[in-house]
Amino acid sequence: MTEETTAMPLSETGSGSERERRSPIEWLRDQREHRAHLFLLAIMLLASIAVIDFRTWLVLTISGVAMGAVLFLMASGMTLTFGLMSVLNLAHGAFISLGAFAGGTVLAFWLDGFASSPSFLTNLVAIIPALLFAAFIAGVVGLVFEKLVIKPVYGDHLKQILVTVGGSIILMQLIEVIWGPNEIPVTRPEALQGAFLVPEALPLIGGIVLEKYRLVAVVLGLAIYAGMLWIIDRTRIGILIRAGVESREMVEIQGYRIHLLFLGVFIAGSALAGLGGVMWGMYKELLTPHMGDEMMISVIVVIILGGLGSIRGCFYGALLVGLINLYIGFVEPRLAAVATVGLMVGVLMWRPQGLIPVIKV
Amino acid sequence: MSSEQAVLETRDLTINFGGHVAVNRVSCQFHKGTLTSIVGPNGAGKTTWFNLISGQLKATAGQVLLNGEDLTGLTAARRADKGLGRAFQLTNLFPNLTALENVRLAVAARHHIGHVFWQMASHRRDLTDRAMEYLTRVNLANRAGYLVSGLPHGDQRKLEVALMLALEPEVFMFDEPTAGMSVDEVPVILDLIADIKKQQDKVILLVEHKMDVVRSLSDRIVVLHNGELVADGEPAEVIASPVVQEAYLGASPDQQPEVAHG
Amino acid sequence: ADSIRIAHVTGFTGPLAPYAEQLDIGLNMGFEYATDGTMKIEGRQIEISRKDTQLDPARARALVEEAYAEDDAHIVVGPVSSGVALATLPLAQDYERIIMPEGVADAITGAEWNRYVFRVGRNSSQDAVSNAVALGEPGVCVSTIAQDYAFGRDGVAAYKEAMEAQGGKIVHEEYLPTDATDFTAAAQRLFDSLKDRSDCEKGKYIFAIWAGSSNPLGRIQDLDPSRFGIKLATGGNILAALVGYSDFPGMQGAGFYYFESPDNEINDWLVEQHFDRHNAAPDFFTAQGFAQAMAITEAIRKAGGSTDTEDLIAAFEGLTFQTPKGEMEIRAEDHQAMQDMYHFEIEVEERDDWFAGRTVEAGVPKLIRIIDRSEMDIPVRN
Amino acid sequence: MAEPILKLSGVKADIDQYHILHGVDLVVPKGELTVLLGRNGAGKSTTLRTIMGLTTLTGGTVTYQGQDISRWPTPKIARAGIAFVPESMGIFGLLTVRENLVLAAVSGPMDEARLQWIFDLFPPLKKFWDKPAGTLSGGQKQMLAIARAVIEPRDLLLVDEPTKGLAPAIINDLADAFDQLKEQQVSILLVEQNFNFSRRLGQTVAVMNDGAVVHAGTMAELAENEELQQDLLGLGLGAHQ
Amino acid sequence: MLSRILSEDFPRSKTLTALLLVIVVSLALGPFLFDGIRAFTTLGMICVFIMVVAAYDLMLGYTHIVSFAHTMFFGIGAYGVAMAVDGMGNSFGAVLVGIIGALAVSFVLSLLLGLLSLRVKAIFFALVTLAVAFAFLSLVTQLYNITGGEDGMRVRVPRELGPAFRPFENSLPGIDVPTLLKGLLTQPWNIGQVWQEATFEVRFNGRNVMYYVLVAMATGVFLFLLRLVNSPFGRVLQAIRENEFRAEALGYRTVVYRTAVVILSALVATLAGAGFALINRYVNPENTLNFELMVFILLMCVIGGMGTLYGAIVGSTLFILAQNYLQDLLGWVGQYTAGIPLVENLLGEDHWLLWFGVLFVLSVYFFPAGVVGQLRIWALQRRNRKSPPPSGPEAEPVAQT
Ligand SMILES: Nc1ncnc2c1ncn2[C@@H]1O[C@H](COP(=O)(O)OP(=O)(O)OP(=O)(O)O)[C@@H](O)[C@H]1O
Ligand SMILES: Nc1ncnc2c1ncn2[C@@H]1O[C@H](COP(=O)(O)OP(=O)(O)OP(=O)(O)O)[C@@H](O)[C@H]1O
Ligand SMILES: CC(C)C[C@H](N)C(=O)O
Ligand SMILES: [Mg+2]
Ligand SMILES: [Mg+2]
Repeated sequence: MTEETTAMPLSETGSGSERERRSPIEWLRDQREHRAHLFLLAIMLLASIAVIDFRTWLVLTISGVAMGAVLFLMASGMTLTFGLMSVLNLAHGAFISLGAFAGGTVLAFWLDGFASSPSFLTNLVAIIPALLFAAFIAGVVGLVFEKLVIKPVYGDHLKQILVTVGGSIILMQLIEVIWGPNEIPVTRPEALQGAFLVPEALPLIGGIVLEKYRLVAVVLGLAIYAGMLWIIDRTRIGILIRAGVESREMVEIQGYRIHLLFLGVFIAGSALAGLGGVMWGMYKELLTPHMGDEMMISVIVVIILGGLGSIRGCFYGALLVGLINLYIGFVEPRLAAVATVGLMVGVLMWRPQGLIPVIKV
Repeated sequence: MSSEQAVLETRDLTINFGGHVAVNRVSCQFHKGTLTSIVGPNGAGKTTWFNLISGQLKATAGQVLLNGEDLTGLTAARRADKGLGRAFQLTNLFPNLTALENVRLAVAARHHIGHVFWQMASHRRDLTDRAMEYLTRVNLANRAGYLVSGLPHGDQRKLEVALMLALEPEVFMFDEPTAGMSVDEVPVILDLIADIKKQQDKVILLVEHKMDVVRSLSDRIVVLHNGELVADGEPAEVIASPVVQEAYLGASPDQQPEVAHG
Repeated sequence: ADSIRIAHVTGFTGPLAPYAEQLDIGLNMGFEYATDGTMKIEGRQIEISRKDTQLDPARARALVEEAYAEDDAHIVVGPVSSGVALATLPLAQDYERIIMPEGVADAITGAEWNRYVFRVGRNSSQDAVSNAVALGEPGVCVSTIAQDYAFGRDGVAAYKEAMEAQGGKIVHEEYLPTDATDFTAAAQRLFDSLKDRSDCEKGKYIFAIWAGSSNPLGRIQDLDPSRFGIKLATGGNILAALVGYSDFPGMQGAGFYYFESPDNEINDWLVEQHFDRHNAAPDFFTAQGFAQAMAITEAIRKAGGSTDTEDLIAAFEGLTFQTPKGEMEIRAEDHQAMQDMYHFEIEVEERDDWFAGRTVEAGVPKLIRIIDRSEMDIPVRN
Repeated sequence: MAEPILKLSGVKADIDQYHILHGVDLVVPKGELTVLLGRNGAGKSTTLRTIMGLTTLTGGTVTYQGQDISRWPTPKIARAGIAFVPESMGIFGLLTVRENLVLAAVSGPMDEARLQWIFDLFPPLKKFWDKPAGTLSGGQKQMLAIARAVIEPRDLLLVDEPTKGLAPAIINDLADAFDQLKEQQVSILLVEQNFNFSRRLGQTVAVMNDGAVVHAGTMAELAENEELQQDLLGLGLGAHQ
Repeated sequence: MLSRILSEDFPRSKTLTALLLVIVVSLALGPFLFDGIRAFTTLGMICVFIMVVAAYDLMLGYTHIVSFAHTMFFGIGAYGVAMAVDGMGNSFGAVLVGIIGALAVSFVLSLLLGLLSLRVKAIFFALVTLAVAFAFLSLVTQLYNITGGEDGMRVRVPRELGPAFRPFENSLPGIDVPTLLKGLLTQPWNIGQVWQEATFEVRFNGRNVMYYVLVAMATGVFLFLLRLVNSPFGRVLQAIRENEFRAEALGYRTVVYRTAVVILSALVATLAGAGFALINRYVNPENTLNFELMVFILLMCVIGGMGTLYGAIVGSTLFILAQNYLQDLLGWVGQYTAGIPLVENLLGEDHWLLWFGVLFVLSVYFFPAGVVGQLRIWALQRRNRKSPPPSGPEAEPVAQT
C-alpha cells in the first residue's frame, strides 16, 4: 500500500481547461441529445421529399401538419394530466366525444344560422361559442369525473386504467342517453368548407390546394401550444404542479392545497379534450359517442412519442404521427397504422423515455 | 503487502454526468484483510464511486478489477455474483416483504437457487435458518416477521447490512451504515464490521462522516474531493493533513470533536 | 293455436344500435300492417322477443342457440352486423331452423350460405350493381375508393363487373384501412388516376363504397375535384348520413330506400304512421325491417299457417311479396330477395321532417328512376 | 421557561391499524430549541408527522400559539408558520434546486439577503442552482431540505435528523445556522441522534420511548447526568466520544 | 396431501374457502347443475378466463409487469387452432398442429417482448405493448384472406368435441340449481313439483367432453402456477416486484426472470386461447384481440385480488357472470320502473353498459385489494381481535398489491 499522503492540488485549472477543450464536441452531442424531435422531423421531411413528387409532397405535408395540429389538440389534455398529475386517463377519448357533441350542438342546433353563413366572421360567432361551450362542458364533467372517479386512485396507474376505462364506458353511455343513439350529422361552418386553390401561374406551388379547415386547425393548435408552454415553464403554478407529481405530501407540507391544483389541471385537461373534440367533430362531420375513443391509439402513440407528459414532446409527436400517416398513406395506405406503431417502437428503442423525457421510470 | 495482488482495484475510474465529472480518474487498490475509510465532503463522489464499482452506474472511462479480472462490462447482478457486496446509503429494501424474507432472498441469491420453481420455498429450512442467523447478527431477530415498511429507520439500516452479510461477499461496501442510527445501536454495527475485519480475508470499504468511527476502525483513509482522490494514507496522517482539515472538517482540530462527532 | 315465435337477435347496444332500433320498429310495423293490427297469422299469435348481441359474435351465437333450443323460436331475425351474422349462420343448420340475417355481406348468401338462410335486405352486390347501372355507359371512367376488407373488395368487384358490362371503365381502385380518417393521400392518387385521361367523354367519377361514420366523400370534395372535371358518386344511406350529402349537390348514385322514392300504398302507410308515432321519417333500416315482416307473414300464409322449417323453406323459395319498396322476390338459388333500387340525384334542401323537431340542410336523393330488379344481374355466389 | 409555542397533550396516533403514539405530552417553549431524543422506533418521526397533520390523530390535542390545530389540514398548518424537514427530506427530484426553493417561498419572490445567507451556509446549493435536485448527493439533498424550511421566516421549525449524512464541516455550519435562527426568535423542535450536536444547541429536551415521552427537562440536566442518559437512551453518551 | 397440491397456499379465510368451493363445484359439475346454452357457454368462458387471468396475475400481481399484449397471445392461440383446422380439416392432428404452431409463435413474440422490457420500462412498456397489440389486431383484420378479417372464423372442431358426438347412449340426470333455488324460495310447500321442474336431462355430447378438457386444463394450469409462485423462483419474482433495482444488486439477473415470466404467461394465454376456440367454435378479433377484452382481463385480475392467484378464480367468475347476466337483471328491474321518465331510460336494458361501467368503477374502489385480498384482511382482523399479536405490525402478507 502506498504510505505517503498524496495531497493533490485542489485547483480546478487542469480539469477546467480540459472541459473547455472538449466542450464543442459535447455541445454537439448535447444538441443531438436535446433536439431528438427536430432531428427526427428533419429526417422524415427529407426522406419523404426524396420519393414523392414535390407538389404532392407539399399538399401531404401541409395536410399532415394540420392533422398533427388536431391530434395535438386531442392529445395535449391527456399529456397534461399525465405529465402534471401522473394520471393516465383512458377516458380521455370519451371527453373528446363529449366535446364534439357539445360543440356540435352549438354548431348544428343553437347557432346554425351563423354557421351556415358564407362569411368567416359570421361563422366565428358560431365557432367560438362552440369551442368555448365544448371546453366548458368537458371541463365541468371533468370536475365531476375527477371527484367521483379519479380522486380515489391517485398514484396508482393500474387502477387509473381500470376506473377510467369504466368511466369512459359510463360517459359514452351518458352521451347516448342525452343525445340519443343516432349518429348526429354536423356540417362544417360554411367558410371552413372547401379549399384555397393556389393559382396555377405561381412557380413550384402553383395548382396545389390548401384546405381552409386545416389552416384554421394549424392556427388553433399553435395558439394552444404556445399558451400551454408559457404556463408550464414560466409560472409558479407550473412548478407547483410538477412538484405535485413527485410528492403530494411534500407539496402540502410547503403549504399548498394540492388537491385544488390537481383538480384544476384535470379540468384543464378535460377542457382541452373538449376543444380537440370540436375540431375533430368538425372534421368528421358526423358525431358518434365512440368517435373520441377511436382516436385513443393515435393519442397514446403521440404522447408516448413525446415522452409522456412533455407538452413540447406531445406537439412534435403529433406532428410526426400526422406526417407519417400522410406519407405512408400515400405510398402504401395499408401500412399506415403499422407504420405509426413502428415509428413509436423505433423511437423508444432509441430513446426509451420518448423524445423529450420528463418522467423517470 | 503491496506486492500481493490487490483484491479490488479501480483504474482511472471516471464518470461524467453531462459535463459534471462526479468521479475523476480515480485509481486505487484494496487488499485482503484491510478496512479502508473513504471520506470527503458531501457531493465529493463517494457514493458515485461505489456505484461505479458495484455496477449501478456505467463508467465513462476506466476499469474495475476484482482479483485481476476485469468487471467493467458486467452488470450489477454479475458483479454481486462475483463477490462485490453493497449496502446502500439511502435505504433500499423490499418494503412489502418481511425482514426475514428480505434476508432469505439474499441467501437464495448467494446459493443460486432463484430459478428453482418446483420446490416450495418454505420447505427450504436451510435458507430460513441461515437468514435468521444473519438477522441475529444485526440484532434484528425479534423483528423477523415484520414488514420492512413498518420498521423504524434504524432497523432498516441494520437490515441493509444483514442483506450484504447474507451475500457472503469478498468485498464489503458500507455507505454510511450508522447514519440516523440511535447511539445505542451504533456499536452493533461497528462490532459487526470489526468482526468481518477479523476474518482477515475480506476487503472492507466504508464511507462514513463520523470521524471517531473512522479513526477507530480504519487501516487506511482515502479522501475524495470534487471527484478526485486527493489523499490516501494512514488515518492519523490523513486526518491531520491540511486538505482534510480545511475541506472536510472545516474547523481547527480542537473544535471538531465538539459537535461533529456522534 | 301455438304462437309464432320470432326472435330478433341483433346489436341493440353498441355502434349499430340506431340501425337495430330502426329494424325493430320496422319489423313490428310490418307485422302490424300485414295482419291489419291483429298480430295474428292464420289465427296464430306472433310473439317477438328481443335479444341483444352487443355486437359480440360469441354472445350472438349463444343467444341464437338459446332462441332455437330454449325459446323454441321458429325464426331468428338478425343480426345486423355482417360479421356477427356470419358467425350465427351455422347454428341455423345445426338446429334446422330459419335465420334471416340483416347484414349486407355477400357471403351471407354466398360462401357461408346454407339452406336455412334467407335475406330480405339488399346485399353488397345489389348495391354495387345498381350503382353501376345508374351511371354506367361507354365513355364513363370511374376510380373507386373502398375499405380494405371483404365488404369493400367484394363491393368493388361486383361494381366493376357490372360497370364493365354497361360499357364503363374502372381506371383505378383505391383501398384504405377500415378506420381511415384522412383521405388526402388517397385523393391525390385518385385525382392523378383520372385528371389527364382523354377517353372519358361521358364523365369522370370517383365512386365510394364505405361503411361506417367517416365517409371519404366530404374530404375529397374539399380538395375540389371539379377543377379536374371529376364528379363524385356513391350509394344511398341513412338520413343522418344524407345530411352530409348536402355538400354534393348533383351527385348521382343508387340506393336501397329513401322514404320519398317509392310510390305505393304500403310505403304511404309506413311514412304516415311513422310520422304519427315518431314524428320523423322512416329510414333505410325501417323499410328493411318492414319488408322482413312482410316476407315472414307471406311465407307462413303460403305454408298454410305452418311454421315447420321445411314448409317454410318451400314457401320462401320463389316467394313474391309486397313491401314499402314494391314487390320483392326471393330467388330459390341463394335465398336472396331480388328488389328494385332507386337511382337518385342529390338536391340540397332545408328539411324539417327528417328528424324529430329539427331542421337540417340536407342532401335529398331525388328520384331519377326506379331501377327494376330485372335490370340488375346479381351473381349467385353460393 | 418561556411560554409554549407548541403543546401536545395526550396525543395518540395510528398508522393503518397500528397504534404508534400512546399519549405524547410535549411542550416547545417559544424561541427555544427543544430536542427530541429516543431510540430507533421510539416514535419521534411519527410525533413530528402528527403535528403536521400527516398521520391520523386519534386522541389528544395539538395546540399551536393558543389554537387547537389537531384537525387542521396540512397546508393550513404550514401556512400558520410551521416548517417541516422530514426524515426522508422530501426533495422534489425532478425540479431544479431553484424551483425547489421557489416553491418553498410560499408568500412570493425569494428574499435576496436570505438567499445569500443560505448560500453562505450551503455553498453547493449555489453551485447546483439550476440542476435537478434528484442528482444531488445525499448530503446536498439534506442541505436543500433545510434551506427550504428557512427560505422564509417561520415561527416554528420541525426538523427530523438534519445531520444525518452530513460531512463534519457542514454540521458545524448547520449548528451555526440554528444558533442564528434562535437569535431570530424562531422556535425549533429538533429530532436528533447526534448528541453532541443537540447538546450544544438544545435548551430543553424530551426523551421518547415506545410512543410516549418518558422524560422532559433541561438539556443541562441531562448532559450532566450520565446515569440518566444510560437509563433513557441505553448508553452513556460519553462512550463514543 | 391437499397441502402439497395447493403448495401450502391456502385461501386463509373461511368465507373465501366457501366461495371457492361453490365455484369449483359449480365448474366441476356445471353441465349437470345448470340447464341451458347460455349457462354452458358461461361456464366454459369462466374456465378459459381462469387460465388467462391466472397467467396474467403471474405477470402483473407477482412481478409488476404491466402488459397489454396478453390478449395478443390469447388470440394467437385461438387463431392458431382456427387456422389449422380451417386449412387441414377438423382432425385432432390439425388441432395439435395449431396449438404447437401457436405456442411457437407466442414463444418468439414473448421473448422479443421480454427483451424489449430491457430497454423500455414501466408505463412506457405498458403503453408500447398496447400499441403492439393494436398493430397485431389491425394486422389480423387486414389479412382477411387467411383470418377472415373482422368477420372472424368458424372453428370446425373434431367430431369428438362437437355436439354430434354422443359418448353415452342414455341421457344423464341433471338438476337445475337456479330453478330449484327459485322454487324453494317462492313455493317451498311444493317441493315435489319444484324438484320435478328443476330436473332435466343432460345429453352428454362432444361439447361436454370439450368442457371437461377445459376444466382439466384450468385445474392443471392453476395448480402449476400456485406451486410456481410459492417456490424460490416465485420469491424472486416478488423481489423484482418490490424493488427491481435491489434484486439486481443482490445478484439476480432480473431480465432473465422477467422474460421467463412474460414467456410463461404468454404460453398459458395461448393455451387458453386454443381452448377458447375449441369450446366457442368461433373466433374473431373482437372476442380474442380487442383492447376492451384486455381491460376486462385486467379488471378480473384486480377485482379478484392481484398477487393472490385465487383472485383469478373469483375475479373471472364474478366478471363473466356480470357480463352475461347484468342485462337480464336490468331487464327484470326495468319491468318495475317502466313509465318513470328518466329512470326508465337509464335503467333500461339498452343502457346496461352504463351500469356495467358503474360496477366496473365501484368494484375497484370497494375492493382495493380485490375480493380475495379483502376477505383475507377481514379474516386477519378477526383473528387479531381474538388474540392480538404480541406487539406492532406482525406481518402476514395479505394481498400482494
Ligand atoms: N445521476 C446523476 N446525475 C447528475 N449528477 C449526479 C448524479 N449522481 C450524482 N451526481 C452528482 O455527483 C456528485 C457526487 O455525488 P455522490 O452522491 O457520489 O456524493 P457523496 O460523496 O456520496 O456525497 P454524500 O456524502 O453527501 O453522500 C454530486 O455533486 C451529485 O450532484
Ligand atoms: N408505515 C408504518 N407501518 C407500520 N408501522 C410503522 C409505520 N411507520 C412507523 N411505524 C412504527 O412506528 C414506530 C415509530 O416509528 P418512528 O419512525 O416514528 O420512529 P423514530 O423514533 O423516528 O425512529 P428512528 O430514529 O429510527 O427514525 C416504529 O416502531 C415503527 O415500527
Ligand atoms: C386506450 C384505447 C386503445 C381504448 C379504446 N377503447 C380502444 O378500443 O382501442
Ligand atoms: Mg453519498
Ligand atoms: Mg425517525
